[in-house]
Parts: sequence; C-alpha cells; structure tokens
Amino acid sequence: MIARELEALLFLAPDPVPVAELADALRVEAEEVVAGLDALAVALAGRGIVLRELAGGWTLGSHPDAEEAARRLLARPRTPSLTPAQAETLSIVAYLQPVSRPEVARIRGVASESAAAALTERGLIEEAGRSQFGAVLYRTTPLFLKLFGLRSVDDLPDAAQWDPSPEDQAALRDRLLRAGEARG
Amino acid sequence: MIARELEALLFLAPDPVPVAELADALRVEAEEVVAGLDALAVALAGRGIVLRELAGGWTLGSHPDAEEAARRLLARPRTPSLTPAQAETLSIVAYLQPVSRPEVARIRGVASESAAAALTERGLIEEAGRSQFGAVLYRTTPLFLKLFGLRSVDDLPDAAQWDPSPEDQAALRDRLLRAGEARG
Amino acid sequence: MASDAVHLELDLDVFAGPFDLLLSLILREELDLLEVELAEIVLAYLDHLGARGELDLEAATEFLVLIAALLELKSRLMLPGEELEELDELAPGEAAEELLERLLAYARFRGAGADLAARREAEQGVLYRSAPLPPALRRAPLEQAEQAYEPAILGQALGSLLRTPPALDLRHIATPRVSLPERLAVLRGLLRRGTFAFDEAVRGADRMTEAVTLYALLELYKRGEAAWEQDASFGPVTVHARSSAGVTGAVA
Repeated sequence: MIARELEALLFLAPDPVPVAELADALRVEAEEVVAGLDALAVALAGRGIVLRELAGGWTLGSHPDAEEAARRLLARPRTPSLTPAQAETLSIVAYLQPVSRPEVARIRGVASESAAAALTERGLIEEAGRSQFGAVLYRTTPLFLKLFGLRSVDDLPDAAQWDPSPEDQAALRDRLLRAGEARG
Repeated sequence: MIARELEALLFLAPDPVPVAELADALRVEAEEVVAGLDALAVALAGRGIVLRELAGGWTLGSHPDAEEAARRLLARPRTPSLTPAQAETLSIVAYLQPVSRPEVARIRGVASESAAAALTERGLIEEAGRSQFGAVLYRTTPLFLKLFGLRSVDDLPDAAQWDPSPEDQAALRDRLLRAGEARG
Repeated sequence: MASDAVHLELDLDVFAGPFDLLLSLILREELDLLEVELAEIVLAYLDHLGARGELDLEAATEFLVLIAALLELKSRLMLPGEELEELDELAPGEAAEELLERLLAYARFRGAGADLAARREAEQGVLYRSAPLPPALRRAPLEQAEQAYEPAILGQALGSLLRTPPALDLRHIATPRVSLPERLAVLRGLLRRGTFAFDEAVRGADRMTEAVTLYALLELYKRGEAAWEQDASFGPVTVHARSSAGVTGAVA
C-alpha cells in the first residue's frame, strides 16, 4: 500500500519532498503519489503526526497539541563543556561587553566565527547592535548568567587572580588588545 | 489521548527516550506511558512507521518494506557489512566491556587495531578510559545498541551457545593432548 | 570433527610433515615456533584447497582457528618479559590446555560476532529520522536553566589572554625591521577617520614598510575591519572601514 511507504519516506526526510521525487523513489506515477497522500492524510486523522504541504513539497510534523510536552522533553539547555576557543571568546564578551567581532579576533589572534556561532546557538551570547563602523557587537544573555550562576555581569570573578601582570594599570580592554597584537 | 502525544514526542526526539522522561514531559505516571506505548504500537500496525525499544528508550523508525524506496530518496546506501575481524572484535567488546585492547588481541589471536579503529570510526565502540596498566579500554556506544536492535547489552544472546559442543571440545582436547604425547 | 586440516602435508624450511605433527612438536617445544614461517603454512593450505577444488567449510574453519592460535602463541613468544616466563612455566600438557582454552574462547566470540553481523544486516531495514528540531524547540526556556558552568573558567581564560609573550630580542639583526602590529596600528589609526588613501599610509616609507603595510591591509580585510576600492589599475587605493552589514564608504 502506497500510503504506508509514503508515510515512511516523509517520516525520514528532513525537508519537504516534492511529489515528483516521491514518485521517483517509489517508482510509480505522480498520480498514484497524489492519491496515496490523500489516503495518508485520512489515515493520520487523530494521530500524533500531521501531513502538511509546504514550500513545494510534502512533510510530516508533530501535532500542535503535543507542543508543550515536546518543549518539556526537548528544549533543555545544551551545556556541553566549553572548548578552549569558546571559553576564550565567551570570557572576552563577558568582561568587555559590548565587544565587536573584529575586536574578539584581534584579542584571540584568530578569527573566532565558529566559536561565536556555537555560543550564539547555545544562547550564551547574542548580537547587541553594531559598532560605529558597522561591525557586529556581542553581549552575554540572561541565559548566560543563569548557566554560570551569576546575578549580573558585575558578579564575574575578578580576573586579578589569573592575571600574569597585575601591576599594569591600563584598562582591561587595552591590555587584552595589546597582548593579542603581540601574540598575533 | 496519550498515544497521540507519545507519537508526536517520539517523532521529534532525535534519540530513543526512556519511559521516565516521557512521563515527565507528559506529566503522567510511568504506567500510563507504558499503556500509551502499547496503544501506539497497536495504532501503528500496518503503517509505515514502527515503534522500537532500543538503547534504553523508545523510538520510531521506518518500516522495512519502505527501505528500498527510502534509500533511493535519501541517497543513503546500505552500510557495508562487518568484516569477520570487525564482527569478532565487536562481539568481544560487547560481551566483555570494558575490555582492553591487548585482551581483544589475546582472544582473537591477532592484533586487532585496524578492526577496532574501523568500529570506532563507525561509532559502534568508543574508548572507556584506561586500564590500570594504561591500555585503552573499549565499550560499545548507544549507536551500537540502536543499529543492532538491542535495548541494552543485557539483551545480547548468551554467548555460551556458540561454544563447541562437549563432544567437539573433548575431541579437540584429545587431539591436542594426543598430539603432545604420541609423537615422542 | 573434520581432520582435513591436521593432515595437511607441509614442506617448510624448518619442518616437513603433516600439520598435526608440527603442532605437537611446537606444543612440546621440540620445534621453535619463532622459526616457523606461519605464512608458508597458510600458503600451503591455500594450495591444498586449490588442488581439492572444493571448500570444506568445517575443515577450513578448523584450520583458521589452529593457525590463529599459533599466530597468537608466536606473537607472545616474540614479546619479552613476564608473558614469556609465564609460558615457559607451562608443561606441554598445560600448554595444550591453554591452547584449548584459547580455541574455545575464540570459537565463542567468532560465533557471537557472526550473530552480531547477521543482526546488523537484519536491522538495516529500519531507518531512523535525523531531522533537526523545529526552531521553537531549539532554544531552552530561561526558567529551566540551572547552573552548569563555573565562572572561574572565564577568569582563567581571560588571564591567559592577558599574557604577553616575551618580546623577541632582535638586536642582533641589522636590517631595519617593520612590524606587522606596528603597521596594523597605523592603518587602524587612519581607519578611525572612516576612509583614507593607501598612499597616505605609506607616504615616505621604504619598500619594506610598503610591503608590510600592504600585508597589514590584507590582514584587516581578512578580519573584516577594512575594505578598499581602486577605480583603475595603478590608480589610487581608497581604504574604508568595513561593516558586515555592507555599509561602504565613509562613516563619520
């Protein structure tokens, strides 16, 4: 029965699939696929999965009634350990915010797009407008504070205990940029 | 109706979900989830999706009848079968885990580095720390359970069934001993 | 049990006779396993199989088990140390028992391995979804978040970034030196105005400085800080601060 195979195909496909592709995969005519999709829509009535036509193709989705439970099950903060690149990027954003993307790269001595993207994806940092030269600015998020157990960014630990040259009186930002350029 | 919500959750979840997590998400007792899973299995009979208990949780998969069409649609060819060396190494890791690399070699009678490397590459085994002598230990992964249709490693069939029969063992012992004595 | 393998007639450098005689000599330590070229035995067996023209699976399996056990024994013999002593202590009868143990353990896992391989083949029919979560489910709600990281990792990371490597002592180098950081600083100074002519950055400079300045400009481009325009070949180069939003030209 073709509705069954269609259900399996749409279940597996991550994106909407056009009728023509379904017909190719099943080695049947497009008309049979269309009829099969009708039958599938009927079979899915009252089930947890719904059939939708989207963006030129067909796809399966979860029933909206299950959304709240799905959020409880799946939308948990992802907190794998930070890689060294992510920790450095996050510390620069946390201590200097708002800080521009080029500044982060200057301090770290390497482009930091992928670290910044991972931190953004996990909701630890976010864009905070643009610098006067149009560069993206970053700041930390409320989720960042929560995941680090901080009430505000003023609660960040004093970097002095890890500071290799604490006698330097210049501002943190200038010192980081200077050190970054010396390394670069 | 809980079977419907369960179907939606399992449709969305990327990995098998334990009953307890489903119960938490749906805010019901575990017994209700178990009953709901039974109902879902019934509702899925004759459909394109199958309910499986794998790797410590429940998950949905596509029906084997749709395999050929699915592989055409997704351009996902069958993975090559395990070579005998890989199958033996995998079975030793699966039954004896955690097991050290030298132990695997001892049982197989040959060094098994390349088989272990291929199994690691395929995500079926992974490192599990080091033995007291510093040798790498191996264990199987959740992906192994999923791809081999197992709920847990306790689900593996009793390996003693492949021991040579007592008669064969006696014959082998005889021959080895006789070989040792007779040719004096 | 088939005995095809043990009757295999061998003609090796160090031994001529049936395979089972070779086995027993090895087990009784009358023949040094280290001197036996096991590959020769395998080749002889393959020839033997070829000559027979049919494959007795049971016999072939038995041969494989025996040869695997010999290989393992040999590899152990080649290892110095306690393993060797342990083996030396074994009387021939014990060695046979040990070999038997190995053969049995190996047979068990060979069977289990074949079962696993078959299980995998059977499971290939079921495919699993690997679609990303819908966007609404990708971000965790704030209320659910609990502390997962120590703030100290940020302080440590920042401390390491404050470390300046010791400056290289370049006094012994006679050639005039232009540093990239220095030229980067010059360009960044000019960039604060939003736009400037490249000529301005290298006015009165030597060729080395010009080259390093050009390199610095490329570096700024790579880092997304600057871009430039040049209307004609060898014409003036206008450098401007760059924005990822695509804003071009001067920004006051």
